[in-house]
Amino acid sequence: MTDATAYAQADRLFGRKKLFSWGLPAVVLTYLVYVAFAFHILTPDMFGIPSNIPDRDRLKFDVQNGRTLVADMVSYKTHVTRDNRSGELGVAIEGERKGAYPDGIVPDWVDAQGETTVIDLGAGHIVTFLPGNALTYEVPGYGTIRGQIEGRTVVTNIPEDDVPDWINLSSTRMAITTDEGRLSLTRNKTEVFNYFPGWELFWFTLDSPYSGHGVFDILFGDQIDPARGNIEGAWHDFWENPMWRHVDVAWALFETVLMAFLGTFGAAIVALPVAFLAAKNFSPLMPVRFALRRVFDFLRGVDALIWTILLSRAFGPGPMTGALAILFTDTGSFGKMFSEALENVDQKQIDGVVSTGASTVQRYRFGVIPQVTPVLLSQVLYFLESNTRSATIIGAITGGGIGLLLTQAMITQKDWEEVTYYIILIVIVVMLMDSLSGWLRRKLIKGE
Amino acid sequence: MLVVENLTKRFGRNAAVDSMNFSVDRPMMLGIIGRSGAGKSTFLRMMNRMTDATQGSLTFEGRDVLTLRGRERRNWQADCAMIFQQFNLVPRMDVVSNVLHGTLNRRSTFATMFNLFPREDIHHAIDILERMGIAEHAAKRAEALSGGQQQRVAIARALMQDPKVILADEPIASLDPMNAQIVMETLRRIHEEDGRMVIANLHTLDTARRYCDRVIGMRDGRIVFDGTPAQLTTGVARDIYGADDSFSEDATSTEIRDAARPALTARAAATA
Amino acid sequence: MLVVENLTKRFGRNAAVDSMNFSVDRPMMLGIIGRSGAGKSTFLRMMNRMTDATQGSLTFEGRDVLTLRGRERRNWQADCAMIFQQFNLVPRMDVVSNVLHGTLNRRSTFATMFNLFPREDIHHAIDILERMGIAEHAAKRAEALSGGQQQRVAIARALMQDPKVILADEPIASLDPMNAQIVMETLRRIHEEDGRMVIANLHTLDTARRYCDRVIGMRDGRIVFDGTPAQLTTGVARDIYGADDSFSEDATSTEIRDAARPALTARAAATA
Amino acid sequence: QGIEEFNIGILGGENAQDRLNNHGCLKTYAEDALGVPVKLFAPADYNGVIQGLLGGTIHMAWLGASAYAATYLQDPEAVEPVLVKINLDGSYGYHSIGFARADSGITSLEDMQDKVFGFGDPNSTSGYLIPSIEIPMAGDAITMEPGAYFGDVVFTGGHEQTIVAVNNGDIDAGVTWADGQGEWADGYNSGALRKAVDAGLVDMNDLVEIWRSKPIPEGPIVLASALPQDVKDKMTALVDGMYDADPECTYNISAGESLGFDPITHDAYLSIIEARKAKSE
Amino acid sequence: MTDIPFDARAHYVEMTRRKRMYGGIMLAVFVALMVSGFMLADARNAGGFWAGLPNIFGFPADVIADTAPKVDQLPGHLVTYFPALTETLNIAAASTIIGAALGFILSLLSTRGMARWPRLIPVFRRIMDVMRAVPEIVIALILIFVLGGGPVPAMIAIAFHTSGALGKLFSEVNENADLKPIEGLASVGATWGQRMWLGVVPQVAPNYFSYALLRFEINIRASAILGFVGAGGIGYELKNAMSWGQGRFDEAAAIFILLFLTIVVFDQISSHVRNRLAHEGAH
Ligand SMILES: Nc1ncnc2c1ncn2[C@@H]1O[C@H](COP(=O)(O)OP(=O)(O)OP(=O)(O)O)[C@@H](O)[C@H]1O
Ligand SMILES: Nc1ncnc2c1ncn2[C@@H]1O[C@H](COP(=O)(O)OP(=O)(O)OP(=O)(O)O)[C@@H](O)[C@H]1O
Ligand SMILES: [Mg+2]
Ligand SMILES: [Mg+2]
Repeated sequence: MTDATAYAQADRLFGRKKLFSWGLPAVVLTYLVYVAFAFHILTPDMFGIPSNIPDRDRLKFDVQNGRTLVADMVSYKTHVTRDNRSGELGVAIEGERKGAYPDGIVPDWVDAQGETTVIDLGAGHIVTFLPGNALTYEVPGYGTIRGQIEGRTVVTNIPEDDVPDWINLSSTRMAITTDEGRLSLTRNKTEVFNYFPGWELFWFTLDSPYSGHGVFDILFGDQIDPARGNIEGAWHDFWENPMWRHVDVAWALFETVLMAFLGTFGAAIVALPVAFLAAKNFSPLMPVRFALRRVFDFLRGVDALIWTILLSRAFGPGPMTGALAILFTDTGSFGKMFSEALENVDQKQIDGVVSTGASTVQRYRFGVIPQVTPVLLSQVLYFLESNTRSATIIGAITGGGIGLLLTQAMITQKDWEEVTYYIILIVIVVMLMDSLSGWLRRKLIKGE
Repeated sequence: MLVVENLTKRFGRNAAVDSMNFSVDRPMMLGIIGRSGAGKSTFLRMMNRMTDATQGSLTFEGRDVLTLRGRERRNWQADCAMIFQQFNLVPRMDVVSNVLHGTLNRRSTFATMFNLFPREDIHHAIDILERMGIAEHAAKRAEALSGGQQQRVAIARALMQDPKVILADEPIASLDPMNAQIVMETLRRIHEEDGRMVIANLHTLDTARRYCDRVIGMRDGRIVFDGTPAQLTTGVARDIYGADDSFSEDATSTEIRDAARPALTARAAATA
Repeated sequence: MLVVENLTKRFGRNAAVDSMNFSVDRPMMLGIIGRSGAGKSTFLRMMNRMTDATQGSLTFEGRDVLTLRGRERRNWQADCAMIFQQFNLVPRMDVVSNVLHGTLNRRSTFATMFNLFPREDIHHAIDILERMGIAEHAAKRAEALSGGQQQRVAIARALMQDPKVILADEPIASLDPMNAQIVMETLRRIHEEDGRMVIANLHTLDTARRYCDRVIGMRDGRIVFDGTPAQLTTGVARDIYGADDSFSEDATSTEIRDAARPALTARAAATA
Repeated sequence: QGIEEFNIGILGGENAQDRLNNHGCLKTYAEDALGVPVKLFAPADYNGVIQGLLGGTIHMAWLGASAYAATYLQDPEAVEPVLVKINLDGSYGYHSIGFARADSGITSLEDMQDKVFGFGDPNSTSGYLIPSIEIPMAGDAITMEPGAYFGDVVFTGGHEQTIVAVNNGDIDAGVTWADGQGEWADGYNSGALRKAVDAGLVDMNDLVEIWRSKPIPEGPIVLASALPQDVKDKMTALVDGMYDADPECTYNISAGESLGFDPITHDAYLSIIEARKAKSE
Repeated sequence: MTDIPFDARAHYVEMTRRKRMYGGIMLAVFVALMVSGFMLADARNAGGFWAGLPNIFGFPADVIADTAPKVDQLPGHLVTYFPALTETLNIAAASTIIGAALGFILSLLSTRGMARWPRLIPVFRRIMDVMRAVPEIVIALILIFVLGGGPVPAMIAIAFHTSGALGKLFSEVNENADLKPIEGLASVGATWGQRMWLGVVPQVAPNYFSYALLRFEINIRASAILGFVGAGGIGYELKNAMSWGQGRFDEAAAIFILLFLTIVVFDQISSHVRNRLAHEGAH
């Protein structure tokens, strides 16, 4: 070969390579730019080209919402409410009935004396409920705000032309939001929210005798509730905690895992024999094989989502429906994967068994099963792990499991600490299933 | 005791084995040589009934092998053990189980389904492994053994069948010279000690010469040589392999000639 | 030009290289011999700065090699090319690209990611391949080449670096005798024609004797011999290898002595 | 013949856990009355309950009027309405309320031209059916075709999502339900707005009412027609008498203050059924 | 053989006995779990399994009954919902690309022999585990709260999960990659980026591509499902049509056909391409 031809050949080679190494990223980048425009992450007017994309379609980043969300995930609020018609005062955690302080008992930052109630929000913020549906709020660095209901309207001492942005004022309502808490005044009620960090009442609600006792107290201290042993009673009050419903959450979590387990293994059991009929080298009849392949495609193509809806008519809401939806889809996936694995079996081993005079069944048992088992098993275990995650979503549709609790809590958007709790539980369970399937894989496939 | 008449196998229009005729009157060690595609494997597979013949007949001790069906055919397969170039063991199963597969024909399908082999079979299997010199690997998975050891497991499986004939399809082609020697010697010993007939496809002349009582040479599906090892001259070999004058036996030799002067692997030195 | 002082490398409590001291005053071909685990590779890796030394110093042309950091260290690596026993090429890439990797240090990361090698580099790479006698394989994937060819690609990559020193870690250990000879001769030629220093770890005495100007023998991390090939007697060799009287050089010889009597690879015949 | 179990479906509006929680008392009463296990189900949306009723797997539910119509239209034999909730003022109706952000300047449907309008769940009466019929009657130009009068018309999925979406500015206006009594500033006495205010999700000062429907009949409690008559009778009597027997439980299952439940028949929903049928054409 | 007398028979018999026992116990436990799990799920479901079985075609029958008379409108519906399908596909494709890129970096950072900061390998592994464990729906719903509705939250959510999932698969591929080329590049003074790009990528690219394709297939479904719970695209349309029920089942059928065909088409294309890659990678 002459130098010149060798050079030319190498130049051509690198020309091609250069084209490829620029071309591929360029194609991908172009696509991503297209998507950015399609999703309105980028808009023409960012580049000075006028466009009529409405504001609502633009991507926005609402920091305030994000902050509220994060704050709500790790804190709780206690409501102090006065009914402006009856004058009754109530204190309740998260404003819920089951978080209400028993009559006559108030937290130490609330001082109720007759018709006057002094609420110390901390850092010098003090709210005082006065008789006659009036109140004052001392805001350090601003002054004392007064408010009162007169007839149908709210009257305050805030200058109308200079309302700070942390006060939201109308003739029927005054709302003040500070770092220490929130206050709202309407004709019907006066309400103060005081924020505290933590997940309150996670262990016991206020009506439980164990509320406020530490672990040490309960385990080794004196008997708290005369009717019950400490551990038994504390467990019962914790487990049946009406605010957090640990027992229901545990059941929901269990239902989710159950759906994944039944669906995955059920599908594997159904798919295995059928896969033999769909594998080129085992199927006696081509039409059968073709038909089965299409059935698998159908089962998989319909997707668990749609199966869930279709099956909920026949089986109603609950974990069985979810399990069946997973079973249907995965029968499709497994059917395809198993039959592919069967098509890739090593004929040598089968020949070896056949040559000894083994019957057909023995041939499958010793020639085929041992070599496909590890492949199938590892696929099944991999699906088990990912189905645990899918089961949360399926549960959210069919009405079962932790997925329903989670999505409902998210959609109503107020119980973010519960959302956090569920997310943590789901993540833990999925990670456990991941390790479990990894452990089983090593144990069963690599052999002890 | 073995009579092959007019045996033919066609794949489509191509005859892999073309009217083969020969007979054998006593258990012996029979070598079949021929280049790749000559039809050696096809013949063995027909004899073991893993492949159906297109025409002709094959009779063994009066049994018309090619017409056997179902149960009878499987019984014949049990009588006629097969050893493969690639060992064809079940790699993920332990060595003893692999050997026990030799009894599948005798045991009920149901019992074997659950890997329930009788204890005396297990002991017998281990005895055979001992005879093969690999009893200490009994509990290992087959895939954990070296090639030579695996081939000995395959022979053990064959012996477990207690067969009348052992068919060996290039049993040493994937082994190094040392292992090849061990395996061939084992086969010879089985033939001599147990009096079983052994038919081995071989791809090297010197092996055939050294271990066989009779050699059949095939080319393009036909028998082109049938005689004693002594009659197998280089000229005949050129005929069988269709080679020209540059053909030298050394190029395919795998024999270990002398401990002091180790094997000359011409190929290793020649490739650049 | 190269001064090694007190160089030590400890892995845990075990000293792989133990206060090595020597100096070299002119570019030469230096062989390092010693049995497995003697610390040969560790020394080369320290010199190339792929492994950090535990203590001691290594100075090359006044540059204190062991204290270089970041960019400077990579520059040194570019000056000090390395050739490996297993070639360490990128197997799925073509030969020219592999050779061009020798210029990585000179080019920006970004440019190399998009295969933007300057045309003169490409042509230079082809020239080097031609010098190595493998220009016709330029467009093939590295994995498609034989071992000897791959090692020549690795040398080409080293030359592409235009290094002051070439370190070769058992460059012929995975090659057959024929290729081994070609590779060693290539290294020698590079040393003689370009005047580059070559330091080669070798595991066979006769190779060291034949190609090197100076030989260092190591044992357990220490230098136990430092002299000319002529001083390397069988007695000295026994010292280095810690062998007893049964030691015979033939056992490790890879030399091709005579075309008519091809290489004796004792190992191939001895392994069972 | 008897029954082996009794399944109650509960519609959305609160998170699933609270829903199950609030109906715990009903479950206990029903188990006592029927002598069979009673199970509560809280599917994710209206359709989940409708499918359960159609398939016969859910035996009792408190539906919205439109959801009842949907059930009836798909299978007239599936369920029969038995009871309806009575408001504190003795009526059994509520309103669909259209609302927008106060700072958007929108005060009526006229201002909504080319803006985005949001419904809740397609099976909701106040969140879709009634507004989708009554709003076009409010002006000649107004239609519900996306892009015709309104810039776009979307489904948010439920009342809570609508409120949050309007408050966040994702949509310009939406509809939800309220009893229409009491103060706007409180989010009225009951309804989705009130719950959002109580939860601290929105400040009513930030929102304005832009439209209100005619009164919508409260949805019925339905029982599966296939149930044995005595089961139907027992359950009807149980819920009917709940207000006197256990006001606390009544509060829980009717999601707020009420005067309990009174009997009702299919005829009360004829107009809603007609409306829904018209929408389906 | 060893000098120590060694009874192969007893040893083997003992071993098989033990294996058989473990096997039996495993099987029994598995069967017990399946049966009791089935019964439990049956008991906790609204409708029983056996009672529901005959009704399994109830819903499809309704859909068909409703669609049959309006079959002529189907093509129109297909056109109407095509943009929604495009959005779903865009979400899936963009999130696969972004997720694969992130997963690639994470996998390099968490593979021994390649990691930039070897000490942080366990940290990156944990990060990937968590990313994999969080269901997409969670992230999507949270992001909807911050970013507003639309496709972006869904895309980010799926990309997040994808990078964890692909990161793990990629790092398994990396583990099987040959480290010698990387050493070779290190010896010429290449930077970390050059070592990874030139030394690792050529070895692993076909496997990466095959996994990414598989993931794309999965992400199409994920993106449809997210639409179902409020993130736009074809899932949103399907939910609305399905919920309304009778009267709009023809639309539901059209969407269903679109979704089904898409999934099947991409499934077939991807398994075809993956098969080819697997064969190419073999030699
Ligand atoms: N299943 C089959 N289908 C089609 N042709 C086949 C089949 N098996 C073998 N053949 C053909 O039959 C001929 C003989 O093959 P056979 O395997 O018997 O040769 P062989 O002598 O064993 O060669 P080798 O040394 O390569 O094993 C060959 O041309 C082969 O291609
Ligand atoms: N990364 C490492 N960690 C721990 N010990 C190591 C490491 N690398 C080398 N060693 C030890 O250092 C000693 C010297 O190793 P080195 O590889 O330098 O020997 P060598 O002379 O090159 O031997 P060989 O001929 O086997 O390549 C050996 O005992 C080896 O086990
Ligand atoms: Mg053959
Ligand atoms: Mg070394």
